[in-house]
Amino acid sequence: MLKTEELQVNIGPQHPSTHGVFRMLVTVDGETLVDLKPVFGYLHRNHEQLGEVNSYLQNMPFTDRLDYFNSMVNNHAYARAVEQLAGIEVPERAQYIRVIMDELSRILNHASALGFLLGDMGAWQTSLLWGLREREKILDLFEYVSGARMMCNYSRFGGVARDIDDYFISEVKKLMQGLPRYFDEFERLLVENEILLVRAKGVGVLPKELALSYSVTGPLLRGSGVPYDVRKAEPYAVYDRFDFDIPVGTVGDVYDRFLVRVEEMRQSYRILEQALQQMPEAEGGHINPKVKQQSLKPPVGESYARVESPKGELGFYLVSDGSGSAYRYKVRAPSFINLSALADMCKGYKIADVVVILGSIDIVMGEVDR
Amino acid sequence: MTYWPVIAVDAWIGLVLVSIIKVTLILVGGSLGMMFLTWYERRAIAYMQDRRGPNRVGPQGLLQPVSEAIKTMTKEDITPLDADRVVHFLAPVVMLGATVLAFAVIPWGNLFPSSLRVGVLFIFAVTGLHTVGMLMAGWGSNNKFALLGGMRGVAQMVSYEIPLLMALLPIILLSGSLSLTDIVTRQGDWYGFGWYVFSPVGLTAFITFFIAALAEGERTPFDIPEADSEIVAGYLTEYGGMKFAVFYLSNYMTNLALCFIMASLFLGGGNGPGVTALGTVLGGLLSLVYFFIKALALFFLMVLIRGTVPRLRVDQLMGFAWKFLLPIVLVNVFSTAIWVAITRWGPQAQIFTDWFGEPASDNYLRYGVAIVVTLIINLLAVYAVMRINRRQPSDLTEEEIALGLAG
Amino acid sequence: MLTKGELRSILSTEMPAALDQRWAEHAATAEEGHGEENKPVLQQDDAVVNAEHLPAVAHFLRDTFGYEYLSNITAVDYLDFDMIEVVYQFYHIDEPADVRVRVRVGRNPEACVIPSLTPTWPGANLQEREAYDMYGIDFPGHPNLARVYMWDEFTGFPLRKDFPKTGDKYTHVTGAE
Amino acid sequence: MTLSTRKGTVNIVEVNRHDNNIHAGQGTLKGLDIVFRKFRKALFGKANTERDDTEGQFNVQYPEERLVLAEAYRNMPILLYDDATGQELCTSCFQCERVCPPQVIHITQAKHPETGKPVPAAAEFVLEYDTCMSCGYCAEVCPFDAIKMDHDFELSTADHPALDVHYTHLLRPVSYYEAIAPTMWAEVRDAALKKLQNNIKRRPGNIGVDHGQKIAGKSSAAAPKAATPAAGAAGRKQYTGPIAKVGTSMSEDKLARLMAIREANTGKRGGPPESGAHAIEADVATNAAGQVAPSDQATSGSAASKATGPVAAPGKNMSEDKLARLMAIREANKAKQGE
Repeated sequence: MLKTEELQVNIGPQHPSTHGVFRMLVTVDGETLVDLKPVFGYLHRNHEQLGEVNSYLQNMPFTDRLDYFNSMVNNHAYARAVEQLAGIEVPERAQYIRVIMDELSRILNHASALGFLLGDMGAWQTSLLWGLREREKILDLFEYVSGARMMCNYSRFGGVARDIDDYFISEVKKLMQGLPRYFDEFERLLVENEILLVRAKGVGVLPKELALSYSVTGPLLRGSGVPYDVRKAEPYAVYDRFDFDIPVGTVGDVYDRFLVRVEEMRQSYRILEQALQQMPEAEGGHINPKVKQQSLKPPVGESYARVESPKGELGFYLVSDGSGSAYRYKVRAPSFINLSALADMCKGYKIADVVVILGSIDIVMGEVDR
Repeated sequence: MTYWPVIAVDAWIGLVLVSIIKVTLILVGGSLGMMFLTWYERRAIAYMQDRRGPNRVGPQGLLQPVSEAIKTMTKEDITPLDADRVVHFLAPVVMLGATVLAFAVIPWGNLFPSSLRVGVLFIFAVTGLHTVGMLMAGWGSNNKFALLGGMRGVAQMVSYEIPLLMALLPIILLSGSLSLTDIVTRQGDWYGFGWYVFSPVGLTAFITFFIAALAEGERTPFDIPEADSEIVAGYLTEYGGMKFAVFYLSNYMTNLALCFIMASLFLGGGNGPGVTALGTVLGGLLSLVYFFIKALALFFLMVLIRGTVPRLRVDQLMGFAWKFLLPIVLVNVFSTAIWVAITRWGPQAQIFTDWFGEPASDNYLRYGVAIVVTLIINLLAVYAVMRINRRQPSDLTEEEIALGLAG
Repeated sequence: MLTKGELRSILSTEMPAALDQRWAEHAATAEEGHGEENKPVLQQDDAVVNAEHLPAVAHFLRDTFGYEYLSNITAVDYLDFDMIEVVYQFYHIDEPADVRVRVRVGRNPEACVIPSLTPTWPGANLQEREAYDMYGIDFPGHPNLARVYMWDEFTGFPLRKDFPKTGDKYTHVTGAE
Repeated sequence: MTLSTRKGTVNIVEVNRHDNNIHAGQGTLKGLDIVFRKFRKALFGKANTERDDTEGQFNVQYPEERLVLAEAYRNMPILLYDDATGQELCTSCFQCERVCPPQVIHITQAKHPETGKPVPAAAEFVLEYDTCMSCGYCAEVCPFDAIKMDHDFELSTADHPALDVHYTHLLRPVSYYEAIAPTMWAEVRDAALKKLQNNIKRRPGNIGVDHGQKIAGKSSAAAPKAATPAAGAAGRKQYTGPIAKVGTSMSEDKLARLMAIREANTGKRGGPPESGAHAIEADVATNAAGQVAPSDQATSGSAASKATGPVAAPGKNMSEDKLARLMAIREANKAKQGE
């Protein structure tokens, strides 16, 4: 009898396509994957304990460092949790500003995530750089309004740090004239590329039922065909005022996730259009002036607030003991929980598919390791 | 046809001197060509990605490869602790040696370093040595990624040698010679436009050869042996400094050689309008210009493909070679035979002469008939192969897919 | 659709044995002591179940009411009550609000045991490992209960409230051992 | 397609998987075509500077070309002092020290030399630049507008201890901040200066002005008006920070060399110095003029979707246990529906 020997390979922690310091202990039989164990913790900094030591306001810039692609969304989610805990009203205008920032974040995240996914597939960074170009423009806007490109630290309890001005709005409108061209170019470049089709179709299938039992969220869940989106399921901020669709896949493979992300960018664009249109009528300023930001002491209790981050459901679970800092601060990080489905999605495929499947989950190690 | 100039002092001394000059020219020209190619590729791909590319060292960044050469040469030479030191050291030497040997017969325009009568055979015989170097590097590094990369490389090279060589057969049939010199000269008809690519069989051969050459030169979408997103750098993982530079040099020189070969075999080498009319010296220079334009355009196509498409998976790569390229190439050999029969056979097939007239280079009827017949055969072949290979997901039931019966 | 606290009343008729009644009076005292600084209270609205009944309750919740999406597992260390609480948040795909199931176990290693939900909800895998890593909760039935963030040789559970916040016993900076 | 849930209807777009198209290489050719078009545009030097542009070279040649930094841009905190009198704005109220998330601000309050009572001025102010996370809270909470966020981001140094920056090196004149953030300073200017006047009254002797030779040295060297951005390419301005602000740890001869180079450059650049405020205002005006409502054609086009292919076919390579679990769940679901 011919016998093949299994080979154990460590993909990571220093590896070009593990999206950070992430390690996959992979057992392969030839090129076929037999077993996969994700190993992480290399970036662990005990973020949750920092949250118990910091005051509520002091913790805001630390949330930037979770999913450093979408610090605006992280800020939003954390601010929501604290507002819920302390019963703070948020003015309408601030809600609109937050929605605009969230949707811009979603576009920039998907643009770069798709680029990275195709980079993992071996397309030589062309799509990535096109995505990064759009991301740069959005980051410039973030810098204009918040002062920093990636670590925005923009939300405050009851609003946002600074109001947006006409220049910002006109620049967003200008950006939005270019975005459809980018979407079209991107689709023309690769969506029907034969090599992409054979690499992505039928790879890393995660059926609907399994996806639900794995608690995965975001494009991963929607790619599997579950129309679940926190923006629709629990319309926070002012998301109930916008008309947008949830893109879903049918099979749940890498190609579906890819297409869902492309379509989500277009839906974000729709939300942006409507938000910009409705915003001038919004009441209130950019922040609730009554909130004592620095010495906030929410009443004893607990709260859980979640938003639809580009990676999935991002939630903050806070327990207050009435003091100036949280008693318990827990982050429900979408990348972290989405990773639990990785091993199952990869088994039986080739080594080359593993990096593609990992890329299609779209993880950020800052959030996974916390 | 022009040979390199010979100083007729004494036959023997002349031979030695000429050989030394040729070897120097090949080595210098090959290395400079490789340096230029790296710059060219990086600038081109940068423009595709809305960037500028290297533009700091020297005019337009042309000296960037020089600075990088200096950097790699001054780096520490590292051999992994448990590596097979001899094999690890020899692998880049074998790789580069194979490439440089191939340059011995590759024409530069209408100028040939040496006119070997079995030039085509020689080139592919020596470049086949690449496989050995790759396996040596993969095995000698004592690294799992390197081993995977080496194995992938060997499998890929061996599979793609077959369509590569079979794609050449039509050219050899058309020209009736294995000598590159002859093949290039034969394409000088039709005012310098008698290139083999302008016939259905030549075009099919060119396309298949180009695809197989991408695989031979480890270009995207077939850069699987050194797929950086999967197995770090494949068989190059444990190489650094000068040894890595030698691998790199060999890789780009192989690509250069492949572009030169394609330009010579299919695109008429240095042939073009005006080459024969301008005489030996001026015509030779013009042929060099034509030749480089063709070769660099081919390389640009390679870069364009690299900038666009993702990489195939290793099993898909094999499937593509065996299920798609090979049948088409085989059919193409058959239709080449028909082409040659229709255009050349006079007395051997009296019936052709009765129908189409005597075979001659200005008998357009014969060429027209040959074009139509071979085009139909080739298109039918492509259609049939695609039809057979096309996956029909709707034909399979869910259970079949789940049980892995879809194959 | 279950409103807040509804599960608790349903459980009290359907599975009375599953409800954990030990903490009711603690919650009351905490309510009175609300004026006290830095004193958390225990939530009483949601269903507090015994550890050994958790899988049964979770399956009941999923199969009867369709709450099939286990979103979040949070462990909270209540040092004052000598207890660790684990909050399981279940969502229905069509509902905005979650249903929280709480399990309260003692802090000592023998009592700190909760049956794993990973066999049914593989998504709980990493979150349970995290709770084990940070709080030292044992989850029997978990396929691979190993540390997830801290290295394997690490001792102690860093998010417990009595874990020393200063000094590093691995470098013996303060000598606090 | 809409899906009704208990909460109402949800619009769903099923993505188009292109299952029914024949793929014979035309998808790849389409990609090659668009990449080649990009190549052509960028090769002939089209620059991509506008926000609605998706073609042309978009990278900035950094040391020569610089993007205009937003006024709100925040890098590292600095402290302000009044140009004319040299009085520092900081009163050591410890607000910033308290709010600082990484706790990198350390203030020592000045004491009255005779009575020993605290005086509204700082005796020493240390900021650990290496640990600062640039969150901007210190500037946000400061009631006296004494601490502001700098725009100078070229701080790299090999001298790590020098990143504990002391008061002398943190101080910048008000005119410097006014040059980098004109509108933001204009908003708070009057209140800040008024508060400063009140505090000066309570500062005896030299307290509040005695940190280094800044009045003579720095304010003249800084001369923000002289070093204001000169107009560069469209949308990009050259920005040169005040000379004395270059790296607190820079060696003297290096500093001298740098200053010589900068002087030479300023001479070369020539042209009338344009104030940063005007440049930004001009930008705003041009951009506002160009605003047009965004088109929605792309979204409507993609929203149309076709019913596609077979339902949820699991992958052929699925592992056995995964398959078993899947089948179990499906059976359970079927049973449930049957009931």
